[in-house]
Amino acid sequence: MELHIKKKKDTLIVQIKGELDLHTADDLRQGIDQYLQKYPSLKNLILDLKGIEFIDSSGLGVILGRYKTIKQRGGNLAAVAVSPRVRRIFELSGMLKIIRIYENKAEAETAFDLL
Amino acid sequence: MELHIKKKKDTLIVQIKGELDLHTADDLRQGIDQYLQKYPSLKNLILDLKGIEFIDSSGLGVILGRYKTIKQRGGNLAAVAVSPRVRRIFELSGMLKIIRIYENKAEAETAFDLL
Amino acid sequence: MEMIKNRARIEMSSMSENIGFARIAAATFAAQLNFTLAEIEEIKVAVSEAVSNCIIHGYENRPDGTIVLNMTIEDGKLKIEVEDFGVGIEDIEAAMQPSFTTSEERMGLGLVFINSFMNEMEIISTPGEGTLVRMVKIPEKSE
Amino acid sequence: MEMIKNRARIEMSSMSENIGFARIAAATFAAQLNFTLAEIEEIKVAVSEAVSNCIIHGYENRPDGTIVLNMTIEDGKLKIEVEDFGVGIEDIEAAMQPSFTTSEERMGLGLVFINSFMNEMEIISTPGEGTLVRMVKIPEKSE
Ligand SMILES: Nc1ncnc2c1ncn2[C@@H]1O[C@H](COP(=O)(O)OP(=O)(O)O)[C@@H](O)[C@H]1O
Ligand SMILES: Nc1ncnc2c1ncn2[C@@H]1O[C@H](COP(=O)(O)OP(=O)(O)O)[C@@H](O)[C@H]1O
Repeated sequence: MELHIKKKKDTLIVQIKGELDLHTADDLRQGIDQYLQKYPSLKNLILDLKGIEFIDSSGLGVILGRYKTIKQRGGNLAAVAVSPRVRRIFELSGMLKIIRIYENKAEAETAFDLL
Repeated sequence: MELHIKKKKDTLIVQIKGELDLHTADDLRQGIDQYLQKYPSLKNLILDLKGIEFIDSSGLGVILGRYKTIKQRGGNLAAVAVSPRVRRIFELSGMLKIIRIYENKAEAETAFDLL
Repeated sequence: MEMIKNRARIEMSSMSENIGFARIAAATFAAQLNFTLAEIEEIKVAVSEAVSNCIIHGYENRPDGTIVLNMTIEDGKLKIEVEDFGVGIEDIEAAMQPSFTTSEERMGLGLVFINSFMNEMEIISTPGEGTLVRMVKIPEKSE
Repeated sequence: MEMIKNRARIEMSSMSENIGFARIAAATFAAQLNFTLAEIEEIKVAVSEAVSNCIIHGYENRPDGTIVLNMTIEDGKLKIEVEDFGVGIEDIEAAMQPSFTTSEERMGLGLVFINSFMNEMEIISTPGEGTLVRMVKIPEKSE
Protein backbone atom coordinates (compact mmCIF):
# COMPACT_ATOMS: atom_id res chain seq x y z
CA MET A 1 0.00 0.00 0.00
CA GLU A 2 1.09 3.54 -0.79
CA LEU A 3 -0.17 6.64 1.01
CA HIS A 4 -0.12 10.29 0.02
CA ILE A 5 -1.35 12.53 2.80
CA LYS A 6 -1.93 16.25 2.44
CA LYS A 7 -3.42 18.82 4.82
CA LYS A 8 -5.52 21.56 3.29
CA LYS A 9 -7.11 24.04 5.74
CA ASP A 10 -9.10 21.94 8.24
CA THR A 11 -9.20 18.89 6.00
CA LEU A 12 -6.87 15.92 5.59
CA ILE A 13 -6.77 14.44 2.09
CA VAL A 14 -5.51 10.87 2.03
CA GLN A 15 -4.81 9.09 -1.21
CA ILE A 16 -4.63 5.30 -0.80
CA LYS A 17 -3.04 3.11 -3.44
CA GLY A 18 -2.81 -0.67 -3.45
CA GLU A 19 -4.23 -3.22 -1.04
CA LEU A 20 -5.71 -2.27 2.31
CA ASP A 21 -5.96 -5.30 4.58
CA LEU A 22 -4.78 -6.37 8.04
CA HIS A 23 -1.18 -6.30 6.85
CA THR A 24 -1.32 -2.67 5.71
CA ALA A 25 -4.03 -1.34 8.06
CA ASP A 26 -1.50 -0.15 10.65
CA ASP A 27 0.29 2.06 8.13
CA LEU A 28 -2.96 3.82 7.29
CA ARG A 29 -3.88 4.16 10.95
CA GLN A 30 -0.52 5.67 11.88
CA GLY A 31 -0.35 7.80 8.75
CA ILE A 32 -3.64 9.51 9.56
CA ASP A 33 -3.32 9.60 13.36
CA GLN A 34 0.00 11.38 13.13
CA TYR A 35 -1.74 14.33 11.48
CA LEU A 36 -4.85 14.19 13.66
CA GLN A 37 -2.68 14.35 16.76
CA LYS A 38 -0.44 17.12 15.48
CA TYR A 39 -3.29 19.33 14.24
CA PRO A 40 -6.27 19.37 16.63
CA SER A 41 -7.95 21.77 14.20
CA LEU A 42 -8.19 19.08 11.53
CA LYS A 43 -11.79 18.02 11.34
CA ASN A 44 -12.52 16.60 7.92
CA LEU A 45 -11.12 13.58 6.15
CA ILE A 46 -11.27 12.99 2.41
CA LEU A 47 -10.20 9.54 1.22
CA ASP A 48 -9.16 9.37 -2.41
CA LEU A 49 -9.73 5.74 -3.31
CA LYS A 50 -8.85 5.93 -6.99
CA GLY A 51 -5.85 3.65 -6.65
CA ILE A 52 -7.28 1.20 -4.15
CA GLU A 53 -7.07 -2.38 -5.37
CA PHE A 54 -8.46 -4.24 -2.39
CA ILE A 55 -10.20 -3.49 0.89
CA ASP A 56 -11.70 -5.77 3.52
CA SER A 57 -13.11 -5.33 7.02
CA SER A 58 -9.67 -4.67 8.51
CA GLY A 59 -9.38 -1.67 6.21
CA LEU A 60 -12.89 -0.51 7.03
CA GLY A 61 -12.08 -0.76 10.72
CA VAL A 62 -9.27 1.77 10.38
CA ILE A 63 -11.50 4.16 8.45
CA LEU A 64 -14.27 3.84 11.04
CA GLY A 65 -11.80 4.47 13.86
CA ARG A 66 -10.60 7.72 12.23
CA TYR A 67 -14.21 8.72 11.61
CA LYS A 68 -14.90 8.54 15.33
CA THR A 69 -12.15 11.09 16.00
CA ILE A 70 -13.22 13.59 13.37
CA LYS A 71 -16.86 13.23 14.33
CA GLN A 72 -15.92 14.30 17.87
CA ARG A 73 -14.32 17.35 16.29
CA GLY A 74 -17.53 18.11 14.42
CA GLY A 75 -16.12 17.13 11.04
CA ASN A 76 -17.09 14.90 8.17
CA LEU A 77 -15.76 11.90 6.28
CA ALA A 78 -15.80 11.78 2.50
CA ALA A 79 -14.55 9.38 -0.16
CA VAL A 80 -13.90 10.01 -3.82
CA ALA A 81 -13.45 7.64 -6.76
CA VAL A 82 -15.39 4.85 -5.09
CA SER A 83 -15.60 1.82 -7.39
CA PRO A 84 -18.79 -0.28 -7.40
CA ARG A 85 -16.83 -2.97 -5.58
CA VAL A 86 -15.73 -0.68 -2.74
CA ARG A 87 -19.18 0.89 -2.63
CA ARG A 88 -20.69 -2.51 -2.02
CA ILE A 89 -18.32 -3.15 0.88
CA PHE A 90 -19.22 0.27 2.35
CA GLU A 91 -22.88 -0.55 1.91
CA LEU A 92 -22.75 -3.99 3.51
CA SER A 93 -20.88 -2.54 6.48
CA GLY A 94 -23.38 0.27 6.98
CA MET A 95 -20.61 2.82 6.46
CA LEU A 96 -22.25 4.25 3.36
CA LYS A 97 -24.51 6.11 5.80
CA ILE A 98 -21.62 8.02 7.35
CA ILE A 99 -19.40 8.58 4.31
CA ARG A 100 -20.15 11.31 1.79
CA ILE A 101 -19.33 10.02 -1.66
CA TYR A 102 -18.06 12.37 -4.39
CA GLU A 103 -17.22 11.61 -8.01
CA ASN A 104 -13.78 13.23 -7.90
CA LYS A 105 -11.43 15.25 -5.74
CA ALA A 106 -12.51 18.63 -7.11
CA GLU A 107 -16.11 17.95 -6.15
CA ALA A 108 -15.13 16.92 -2.64
CA GLU A 109 -12.82 19.90 -2.21
CA THR A 110 -15.59 22.23 -3.32
CA ALA A 111 -17.97 20.66 -0.82
CA PHE A 112 -15.40 21.09 1.95
CA ASP A 113 -14.67 24.71 0.96
CA LEU A 114 -11.08 24.03 0.00
CA LEU A 115 -11.02 25.64 -3.42
CA MET B 1 -3.50 -17.88 -23.98
CA GLU B 2 -5.08 -16.26 -27.01
CA LEU B 3 -4.04 -16.90 -30.61
CA HIS B 4 -4.63 -14.90 -33.76
CA ILE B 5 -3.45 -16.74 -36.85
CA LYS B 6 -3.35 -15.24 -40.32
CA LYS B 7 -1.97 -16.57 -43.62
CA LYS B 8 -0.36 -14.04 -45.94
CA LYS B 9 1.11 -15.45 -49.17
CA ASP B 10 3.57 -18.18 -48.11
CA THR B 11 3.83 -16.93 -44.52
CA LEU B 12 1.85 -17.70 -41.39
CA ILE B 13 1.61 -14.82 -38.92
CA VAL B 14 0.80 -15.96 -35.40
CA GLN B 15 0.03 -13.50 -32.65
CA ILE B 16 0.35 -15.03 -29.18
CA LYS B 17 -1.19 -13.35 -26.15
CA GLY B 18 -0.96 -14.48 -22.54
CA GLU B 19 0.98 -17.33 -20.98
CA LEU B 20 2.64 -20.05 -23.03
CA ASP B 21 3.46 -23.06 -20.88
CA LEU B 22 2.76 -26.80 -20.80
CA HIS B 23 -0.92 -26.11 -20.19
CA THR B 24 -1.34 -23.95 -23.30
CA ALA B 25 1.39 -25.45 -25.51
CA ASP B 26 -1.02 -27.87 -27.20
CA ASP B 27 -3.28 -25.05 -28.36
CA LEU B 28 -0.37 -23.33 -30.07
CA ARG B 29 0.84 -26.59 -31.60
CA GLN B 30 -2.57 -27.45 -32.99
CA GLY B 31 -3.30 -23.89 -34.06
CA ILE B 32 -0.19 -23.73 -36.23
CA ASP B 33 -0.15 -27.35 -37.44
CA GLN B 34 -3.68 -27.02 -38.77
CA TYR B 35 -2.47 -24.38 -41.23
CA LEU B 36 0.81 -26.09 -42.03
CA GLN B 37 -1.06 -29.26 -42.94
CA LYS B 38 -3.74 -27.52 -44.96
CA TYR B 39 -1.31 -25.34 -46.93
CA PRO B 40 1.83 -27.22 -47.97
CA SER B 41 2.99 -24.02 -49.67
CA LEU B 42 3.32 -22.23 -46.33
CA LYS B 43 7.00 -21.93 -45.56
CA ASN B 44 7.58 -19.01 -43.25
CA LEU B 45 6.40 -18.39 -39.73
CA ILE B 46 6.27 -14.99 -38.03
CA LEU B 47 5.53 -15.01 -34.31
CA ASP B 48 4.18 -11.75 -32.95
CA LEU B 49 5.11 -11.88 -29.27
CA LYS B 50 3.88 -8.44 -28.26
CA GLY B 51 1.21 -9.81 -25.94
CA ILE B 52 3.16 -12.73 -24.50
CA GLU B 53 3.29 -12.63 -20.73
CA PHE B 54 5.16 -15.81 -20.00
CA ILE B 55 7.09 -18.50 -21.84
CA ASP B 56 9.10 -21.47 -20.63
CA SER B 57 10.77 -24.48 -22.23
CA SER B 58 7.43 -26.14 -23.00
CA GLY B 59 6.55 -23.12 -25.11
CA LEU B 60 9.96 -23.11 -26.78
CA GLY B 61 9.52 -26.79 -27.60
CA VAL B 62 6.41 -26.06 -29.63
CA ILE B 63 8.15 -23.28 -31.52
CA LEU B 64 11.17 -25.46 -32.26
CA GLY B 65 8.90 -28.27 -33.48
CA ARG B 66 7.16 -25.91 -35.96
CA TYR B 67 10.54 -24.60 -37.06
CA LYS B 68 11.59 -28.09 -38.09
CA THR B 69 8.62 -28.33 -40.45
CA ILE B 70 9.13 -24.96 -42.11
CA LYS B 71 12.85 -25.54 -42.41
CA GLN B 72 12.13 -28.70 -44.40
CA ARG B 73 10.04 -26.51 -46.67
CA GLY B 74 12.94 -24.12 -47.12
CA GLY B 75 11.34 -21.38 -45.03
CA ASN B 76 12.30 -19.17 -42.13
CA LEU B 77 11.20 -18.43 -38.58
CA ALA B 78 10.89 -14.86 -37.32
CA ALA B 79 9.72 -13.20 -34.12
CA VAL B 80 8.64 -9.62 -33.54
CA ALA B 81 8.21 -7.59 -30.38
CA VAL B 82 10.64 -9.74 -28.40
CA SER B 83 11.01 -8.41 -24.87
CA PRO B 84 14.43 -8.61 -23.17
CA ARG B 85 12.97 -11.36 -20.98
CA VAL B 86 11.88 -13.53 -23.91
CA ARG B 87 15.08 -12.76 -25.76
CA ARG B 88 17.08 -14.13 -22.85
CA ILE B 89 15.08 -17.38 -22.91
CA PHE B 90 15.67 -17.66 -26.68
CA GLU B 91 19.35 -17.02 -26.11
CA LEU B 92 19.79 -19.54 -23.32
CA SER B 93 18.05 -22.19 -25.42
CA GLY B 94 20.21 -21.51 -28.47
CA MET B 95 17.11 -20.63 -30.47
CA LEU B 96 18.29 -17.08 -31.03
CA LYS B 97 20.51 -18.57 -33.75
CA ILE B 98 17.55 -19.85 -35.77
CA ILE B 99 15.01 -17.07 -35.16
CA ARG B 100 15.19 -13.81 -37.06
CA ILE B 101 14.21 -11.01 -34.71
CA TYR B 102 12.41 -7.89 -35.99
CA GLU B 103 11.36 -4.78 -34.11
CA ASN B 104 7.78 -4.84 -35.36
CA LYS B 105 5.41 -6.59 -37.72
CA ALA B 106 5.92 -4.16 -40.59
CA GLU B 107 9.66 -4.83 -40.58
CA ALA B 108 9.14 -8.57 -40.58
CA GLU B 109 6.54 -8.39 -43.34
CA THR B 110 8.89 -6.32 -45.45
CA ALA B 111 11.65 -8.85 -44.95
CA PHE B 112 9.32 -11.66 -45.97
CA ASP B 113 8.07 -9.78 -49.03
CA LEU B 114 4.52 -9.52 -47.77
CA LEU B 115 3.95 -5.80 -48.26
CA MET C 1 -19.17 -27.95 -18.93
CA GLU C 2 -16.22 -30.17 -18.25
CA MET C 3 -16.23 -31.77 -14.81
CA ILE C 4 -12.67 -31.30 -13.72
CA LYS C 5 -11.63 -32.07 -10.18
CA ASN C 6 -8.66 -30.17 -8.95
CA ARG C 7 -7.32 -29.45 -5.53
CA ALA C 8 -4.65 -27.39 -3.83
CA ARG C 9 -3.78 -27.20 -0.17
CA ILE C 10 -1.65 -24.42 1.22
CA GLU C 11 -0.09 -24.41 4.66
CA MET C 12 1.36 -21.09 5.69
CA SER C 13 2.69 -19.24 8.72
CA SER C 14 0.26 -17.05 10.64
CA MET C 15 1.87 -13.86 9.41
CA SER C 16 -0.05 -10.94 7.99
CA GLU C 17 2.25 -10.98 4.93
CA ASN C 18 0.44 -14.18 3.94
CA ILE C 19 -3.03 -12.65 3.76
CA GLY C 20 -2.35 -11.12 0.36
CA PHE C 21 -0.61 -14.32 -0.69
CA ALA C 22 -3.64 -16.41 0.28
CA ARG C 23 -5.96 -14.04 -1.56
CA ILE C 24 -4.01 -14.19 -4.78
CA ALA C 25 -3.56 -17.96 -4.54
CA ALA C 26 -7.33 -18.36 -4.10
CA ALA C 27 -8.13 -15.97 -6.94
CA THR C 28 -5.70 -17.75 -9.26
CA PHE C 29 -7.01 -21.18 -8.38
CA ALA C 30 -10.63 -20.00 -8.71
CA ALA C 31 -9.90 -18.61 -12.19
CA GLN C 32 -10.16 -22.17 -13.54
CA LEU C 33 -13.91 -21.83 -13.17
CA ASN C 34 -16.05 -19.40 -15.09
CA PHE C 35 -16.19 -16.71 -12.38
CA THR C 36 -16.77 -13.07 -13.24
CA LEU C 37 -14.25 -10.52 -12.04
CA ALA C 38 -16.75 -9.37 -9.42
CA GLU C 39 -17.09 -12.93 -8.12
CA ILE C 40 -13.31 -13.33 -7.96
CA GLU C 41 -13.21 -10.16 -5.86
CA GLU C 42 -15.81 -11.61 -3.51
CA ILE C 43 -13.71 -14.75 -3.09
CA LYS C 44 -10.69 -12.56 -2.33
CA VAL C 45 -12.56 -10.69 0.39
CA ALA C 46 -13.87 -13.91 1.93
CA VAL C 47 -10.41 -15.52 2.01
CA SER C 48 -8.86 -12.32 3.33
CA GLU C 49 -11.37 -12.20 6.20
CA ALA C 50 -10.98 -15.86 7.10
CA VAL C 51 -7.17 -15.79 7.06
CA SER C 52 -7.10 -12.49 9.01
CA ASN C 53 -9.33 -14.11 11.64
CA CYS C 54 -6.90 -17.01 12.05
CA ILE C 55 -4.07 -14.53 12.65
CA ILE C 56 -5.81 -12.06 14.96
CA HIS C 57 -8.23 -14.28 16.81
CA GLY C 58 -7.04 -17.88 16.34
CA TYR C 59 -3.37 -17.20 17.05
CA GLU C 60 -3.76 -13.82 18.81
CA ASN C 61 -1.10 -12.38 16.49
CA ARG C 62 1.52 -15.01 17.20
CA PRO C 63 3.42 -15.56 13.91
CA ASP C 64 4.35 -19.21 14.54
CA GLY C 65 0.94 -20.77 13.98
CA THR C 66 -0.05 -22.67 10.84
CA ILE C 67 -2.97 -21.69 8.64
CA VAL C 68 -4.34 -24.14 6.10
CA LEU C 69 -6.08 -22.97 2.95
CA ASN C 70 -7.68 -25.96 1.26
CA MET C 71 -9.26 -25.46 -2.15
CA THR C 72 -11.17 -27.90 -4.31
CA ILE C 73 -12.87 -27.52 -7.65
CA GLU C 74 -15.43 -30.20 -8.34
CA ASP C 75 -18.66 -30.29 -10.32
CA GLY C 76 -18.16 -26.68 -11.29
CA LYS C 77 -18.05 -25.50 -7.66
CA LEU C 78 -15.22 -23.97 -5.70
CA LYS C 79 -14.88 -25.18 -2.13
CA ILE C 80 -12.51 -23.30 0.18
CA GLU C 81 -11.58 -24.24 3.72
CA VAL C 82 -9.55 -21.97 5.98
CA GLU C 83 -8.32 -23.63 9.16
CA ASP C 84 -6.27 -22.71 12.17
CA PHE C 85 -5.20 -24.65 15.26
CA GLY C 86 -5.59 -21.77 17.65
CA VAL C 87 -7.94 -20.72 20.44
CA GLY C 88 -11.21 -21.72 18.77
CA ILE C 89 -14.62 -20.08 19.10
CA GLU C 90 -16.79 -20.54 22.22
CA ASP C 91 -20.09 -19.44 20.74
CA ILE C 92 -20.24 -19.72 16.96
CA GLU C 93 -23.76 -18.30 16.74
CA ALA C 94 -22.71 -15.16 18.60
CA ALA C 95 -19.57 -14.82 16.46
CA MET C 96 -21.71 -14.83 13.31
CA GLN C 97 -23.76 -11.81 14.46
CA PRO C 98 -23.01 -8.56 12.63
CA SER C 99 -20.90 -6.24 14.80
CA PHE C 100 -19.95 -9.01 17.20
CA THR C 101 -16.23 -8.84 17.88
CA THR C 102 -13.89 -9.78 20.68
CA SER C 103 -11.16 -7.36 19.54
CA GLU C 104 -10.89 -3.62 19.83
CA GLU C 105 -11.15 -1.50 16.67
CA ARG C 106 -12.46 -4.47 14.71
CA MET C 107 -15.87 -4.22 13.15
CA GLY C 108 -17.27 -7.71 13.63
CA LEU C 109 -17.93 -7.88 9.92
CA GLY C 110 -15.51 -10.55 8.69
CA LEU C 111 -17.89 -13.48 9.03
CA VAL C 112 -20.75 -11.32 7.72
CA PHE C 113 -18.77 -10.57 4.57
CA ILE C 114 -17.91 -14.24 4.07
CA ASN C 115 -21.56 -15.12 4.49
CA SER C 116 -22.72 -12.48 1.98
CA PHE C 117 -20.03 -13.15 -0.61
CA MET C 118 -20.08 -16.94 -0.72
CA ASN C 119 -22.94 -19.27 -1.61
CA GLU C 120 -22.45 -21.52 1.38
CA MET C 121 -20.60 -21.11 4.64
CA GLU C 122 -20.07 -23.29 7.69
CA ILE C 123 -17.90 -22.93 10.81
CA ILE C 124 -16.54 -25.84 12.78
CA SER C 125 -14.65 -24.90 15.93
CA THR C 126 -13.51 -26.43 19.18
CA PRO C 127 -12.24 -24.10 21.92
CA GLY C 128 -8.55 -24.76 22.50
CA GLU C 129 -8.22 -26.76 19.29
CA GLY C 130 -8.96 -24.43 16.43
CA THR C 131 -11.41 -23.25 13.82
CA LEU C 132 -12.34 -24.30 10.32
CA VAL C 133 -14.37 -22.07 8.02
CA ARG C 134 -15.75 -23.92 5.01
CA MET C 135 -17.21 -21.97 2.13
CA VAL C 136 -18.55 -22.73 -1.33
CA LYS C 137 -18.77 -20.41 -4.31
CA ILE C 138 -20.59 -21.29 -7.52
CA PRO C 139 -20.15 -19.23 -10.69
CA GLU C 140 -23.40 -17.40 -11.36
CA LYS C 141 -23.03 -17.92 -15.06
CA SER C 142 -22.43 -21.66 -14.72
CA GLU C 143 -24.33 -23.65 -17.27
CA MET D 1 17.21 -5.66 6.59
CA GLU D 2 14.63 -7.35 8.71
CA MET D 3 15.15 -11.09 9.16
CA ILE D 4 11.67 -12.44 8.74
CA LYS D 5 11.06 -16.16 8.50
CA ASN D 6 8.01 -17.15 6.60
CA ARG D 7 6.89 -20.36 5.00
CA ALA D 8 4.14 -21.70 2.78
CA ARG D 9 3.61 -25.22 1.58
CA ILE D 10 1.27 -25.99 -1.32
CA GLU D 11 0.04 -29.43 -2.22
CA MET D 12 -1.72 -29.64 -5.56
CA SER D 13 -2.97 -32.12 -8.12
CA SER D 14 -0.67 -33.01 -11.00
CA MET D 15 -2.78 -31.11 -13.51
CA SER D 16 -1.36 -28.68 -16.02
CA GLU D 17 -3.92 -26.07 -14.83
CA ASN D 18 -1.82 -25.85 -11.68
CA ILE D 19 1.41 -24.81 -13.37
CA GLY D 20 0.21 -21.22 -13.72
CA PHE D 21 -1.20 -21.38 -10.22
CA ALA D 22 2.15 -22.52 -8.81
CA ARG D 23 3.98 -19.79 -10.72
CA ILE D 24 1.77 -17.03 -9.39
CA ALA D 25 1.83 -18.42 -5.87
CA ALA D 26 5.63 -18.48 -5.97
CA ALA D 27 5.85 -14.97 -7.45
CA THR D 28 3.46 -13.61 -4.82
CA PHE D 29 5.28 -15.28 -1.96
CA ALA D 30 8.65 -14.16 -3.32
CA ALA D 31 7.47 -10.55 -3.51
CA GLN D 32 8.05 -10.27 0.25
CA LEU D 33 11.73 -10.04 -0.53
CA ASN D 34 13.36 -7.25 -2.44
CA PHE D 35 13.42 -9.01 -5.82
CA THR D 36 13.46 -7.05 -9.06
CA LEU D 37 10.75 -7.78 -11.62
CA ALA D 38 13.33 -9.60 -13.74
CA GLU D 39 14.22 -11.83 -10.79
CA ILE D 40 10.56 -12.58 -10.11
CA GLU D 41 10.25 -13.66 -13.75
CA GLU D 42 13.23 -15.97 -13.33
CA ILE D 43 11.58 -17.55 -10.29
CA LYS D 44 8.39 -18.04 -12.32
CA VAL D 45 10.26 -19.82 -15.10
CA ALA D 46 12.10 -22.06 -12.62
CA VAL D 47 8.89 -23.03 -10.81
CA SER D 48 7.09 -23.56 -14.10
CA GLU D 49 9.80 -25.92 -15.31
CA ALA D 50 9.97 -27.88 -12.06
CA VAL D 51 6.19 -28.32 -11.79
CA SER D 52 5.89 -29.21 -15.49
CA ASN D 53 8.55 -31.89 -14.97
CA CYS D 54 6.54 -33.42 -12.11
CA ILE D 55 3.51 -33.64 -14.39
CA ILE D 56 5.13 -34.89 -17.61
CA HIS D 57 7.97 -36.99 -16.27
CA GLY D 58 7.19 -37.73 -12.61
CA TYR D 59 3.54 -38.66 -13.14
CA GLU D 60 3.68 -39.30 -16.91
CA ASN D 61 0.65 -37.03 -17.34
CA ARG D 62 -1.55 -38.80 -14.80
CA PRO D 63 -3.67 -36.06 -13.12
CA ASP D 64 -4.07 -37.85 -9.77
CA GLY D 65 -0.57 -37.34 -8.41
CA THR D 66 0.36 -34.80 -5.76
CA ILE D 67 2.91 -32.06 -6.28
CA VAL D 68 4.33 -30.19 -3.31
CA LEU D 69 5.62 -26.64 -3.60
CA ASN D 70 7.41 -25.72 -0.42
CA MET D 71 8.60 -22.13 0.01
CA THR D 72 10.59 -20.55 2.80
CA ILE D 73 11.91 -17.07 3.30
CA GLU D 74 14.71 -16.87 5.81
CA ASP D 75 17.76 -14.63 6.19
CA GLY D 76 16.70 -12.69 3.11
CA LYS D 77 16.77 -15.81 0.92
CA LEU D 78 13.96 -17.59 -0.88
CA LYS D 79 14.12 -21.37 -0.78
CA ILE D 80 11.76 -23.31 -3.03
CA GLU D 81 11.29 -27.06 -3.15
CA VAL D 82 9.20 -28.80 -5.80
CA GLU D 83 8.49 -32.44 -5.08
CA ASP D 84 6.62 -35.31 -6.69
CA PHE D 85 6.10 -38.91 -5.69
CA GLY D 86 6.37 -40.28 -9.20
CA VAL D 87 8.81 -42.36 -11.24
CA GLY D 88 12.00 -40.62 -10.07
CA ILE D 89 15.20 -40.06 -12.03
CA GLU D 90 17.68 -42.89 -12.71
CA ASP D 91 20.67 -40.74 -13.61
CA ILE D 92 20.51 -37.21 -12.24
CA GLU D 93 23.79 -36.15 -13.84
CA ALA D 94 22.51 -37.14 -17.28
CA ALA D 95 19.18 -35.39 -16.67
CA MET D 96 21.01 -32.14 -15.90
CA GLN D 97 22.76 -32.10 -19.31
CA PRO D 98 21.45 -29.51 -21.76
CA SER D 99 19.30 -31.16 -24.43
CA PHE D 100 18.91 -34.37 -22.44
CA THR D 101 15.28 -35.41 -22.47
CA THR D 102 13.35 -38.64 -22.23
CA SER D 103 10.24 -37.19 -23.89
CA GLU D 104 9.55 -36.41 -27.51
CA GLU D 105 9.23 -32.78 -28.61
CA ARG D 106 10.74 -31.60 -25.31
CA MET D 107 13.93 -29.63 -25.38
CA GLY D 108 15.76 -30.94 -22.34
CA LEU D 109 16.11 -27.38 -21.11
CA GLY D 110 13.94 -27.28 -17.99
CA LEU D 111 16.69 -28.17 -15.53
CA VAL D 112 19.11 -25.94 -17.43
CA PHE D 113 16.77 -22.98 -17.00
CA ILE D 114 16.34 -23.69 -13.31
CA ASN D 115 20.09 -23.88 -12.93
CA SER D 116 20.66 -20.58 -14.78
CA PHE D 117 17.86 -18.66 -13.11
CA MET D 118 18.36 -19.65 -9.49
CA ASN D 119 21.40 -19.13 -7.28
CA GLU D 120 21.48 -22.67 -6.00
CA MET D 121 19.89 -25.90 -7.20
CA GLU D 122 19.92 -29.48 -6.02
CA ILE D 123 18.03 -32.60 -7.12
CA ILE D 124 17.21 -35.48 -4.83
CA SER D 125 15.52 -38.42 -6.50
CA THR D 126 14.89 -42.11 -5.94
CA PRO D 127 13.60 -44.20 -8.86
CA GLY D 128 10.09 -45.40 -8.09
CA GLU D 129 9.72 -42.99 -5.18
CA GLY D 130 9.89 -39.50 -6.60
CA THR D 131 11.93 -36.37 -7.15
CA LEU D 132 12.66 -33.23 -5.17
CA VAL D 133 14.17 -30.15 -6.75
CA ARG D 134 15.49 -27.66 -4.23
CA MET D 135 16.40 -24.17 -5.33
CA VAL D 136 17.50 -20.96 -3.68
CA LYS D 137 17.16 -17.42 -4.99
CA ILE D 138 18.78 -14.41 -3.35
CA PRO D 139 17.79 -10.86 -4.30
CA GLU D 140 20.70 -9.28 -6.15
CA LYS D 141 20.05 -5.95 -4.46
CA SER D 142 19.94 -7.44 -0.98
CA GLU D 143 21.85 -5.36 1.51
N1 LIG E 1 -10.35 -18.21 13.43
C1 LIG E 1 -10.92 -17.75 14.56
N2 LIG E 1 -10.46 -18.16 15.76
C2 LIG E 1 -11.01 -17.70 16.91
N3 LIG E 1 -12.03 -16.85 16.95
C3 LIG E 1 -12.56 -16.41 15.79
C4 LIG E 1 -12.03 -16.83 14.55
N4 LIG E 1 -12.76 -16.25 13.57
C5 LIG E 1 -13.68 -15.48 14.17
N5 LIG E 1 -13.58 -15.58 15.52
C6 LIG E 1 -14.42 -14.91 16.52
O1 LIG E 1 -15.57 -14.40 15.87
C7 LIG E 1 -15.67 -12.99 16.07
C8 LIG E 1 -16.30 -12.34 14.86
O2 LIG E 1 -15.47 -12.49 13.74
P1 LIG E 1 -15.60 -11.50 12.54
O3 LIG E 1 -17.01 -11.46 12.11
O4 LIG E 1 -14.62 -11.90 11.49
O5 LIG E 1 -15.26 -10.07 13.13
P2 LIG E 1 -13.88 -9.43 13.65
O6 LIG E 1 -12.73 -10.15 13.03
O7 LIG E 1 -13.99 -8.02 13.19
O8 LIG E 1 -13.90 -9.54 15.13
C9 LIG E 1 -14.25 -12.54 16.35
O9 LIG E 1 -14.20 -11.32 17.06
C10 LIG E 1 -13.73 -13.72 17.17
O10 LIG E 1 -14.15 -13.64 18.49
N1 LIG F 1 10.22 -34.65 -11.69
C1 LIG F 1 10.83 -35.52 -12.53
N2 LIG F 1 10.53 -36.85 -12.47
C2 LIG F 1 11.13 -37.73 -13.30
N3 LIG F 1 12.04 -37.40 -14.22
C3 LIG F 1 12.39 -36.10 -14.33
C4 LIG F 1 11.81 -35.10 -13.50
N4 LIG F 1 12.35 -33.91 -13.82
C5 LIG F 1 13.22 -34.15 -14.81
N5 LIG F 1 13.26 -35.47 -15.13
C6 LIG F 1 14.13 -36.13 -16.15
O1 LIG F 1 15.14 -35.22 -16.54
C7 LIG F 1 15.06 -34.98 -17.93
C8 LIG F 1 15.48 -33.57 -18.24
O2 LIG F 1 14.56 -32.66 -17.67
P1 LIG F 1 14.45 -31.19 -18.26
O3 LIG F 1 15.83 -30.59 -18.30
O4 LIG F 1 13.45 -30.43 -17.49
O5 LIG F 1 14.00 -31.39 -19.76
P2 LIG F 1 12.62 -31.86 -20.41
O6 LIG F 1 11.52 -31.65 -19.44
O7 LIG F 1 12.51 -30.99 -21.60
O8 LIG F 1 12.79 -33.30 -20.75
C9 LIG F 1 13.62 -35.30 -18.32
O9 LIG F 1 13.49 -35.61 -19.68
C10 LIG F 1 13.34 -36.48 -17.40
O10 LIG F 1 13.87 -37.67 -17.93
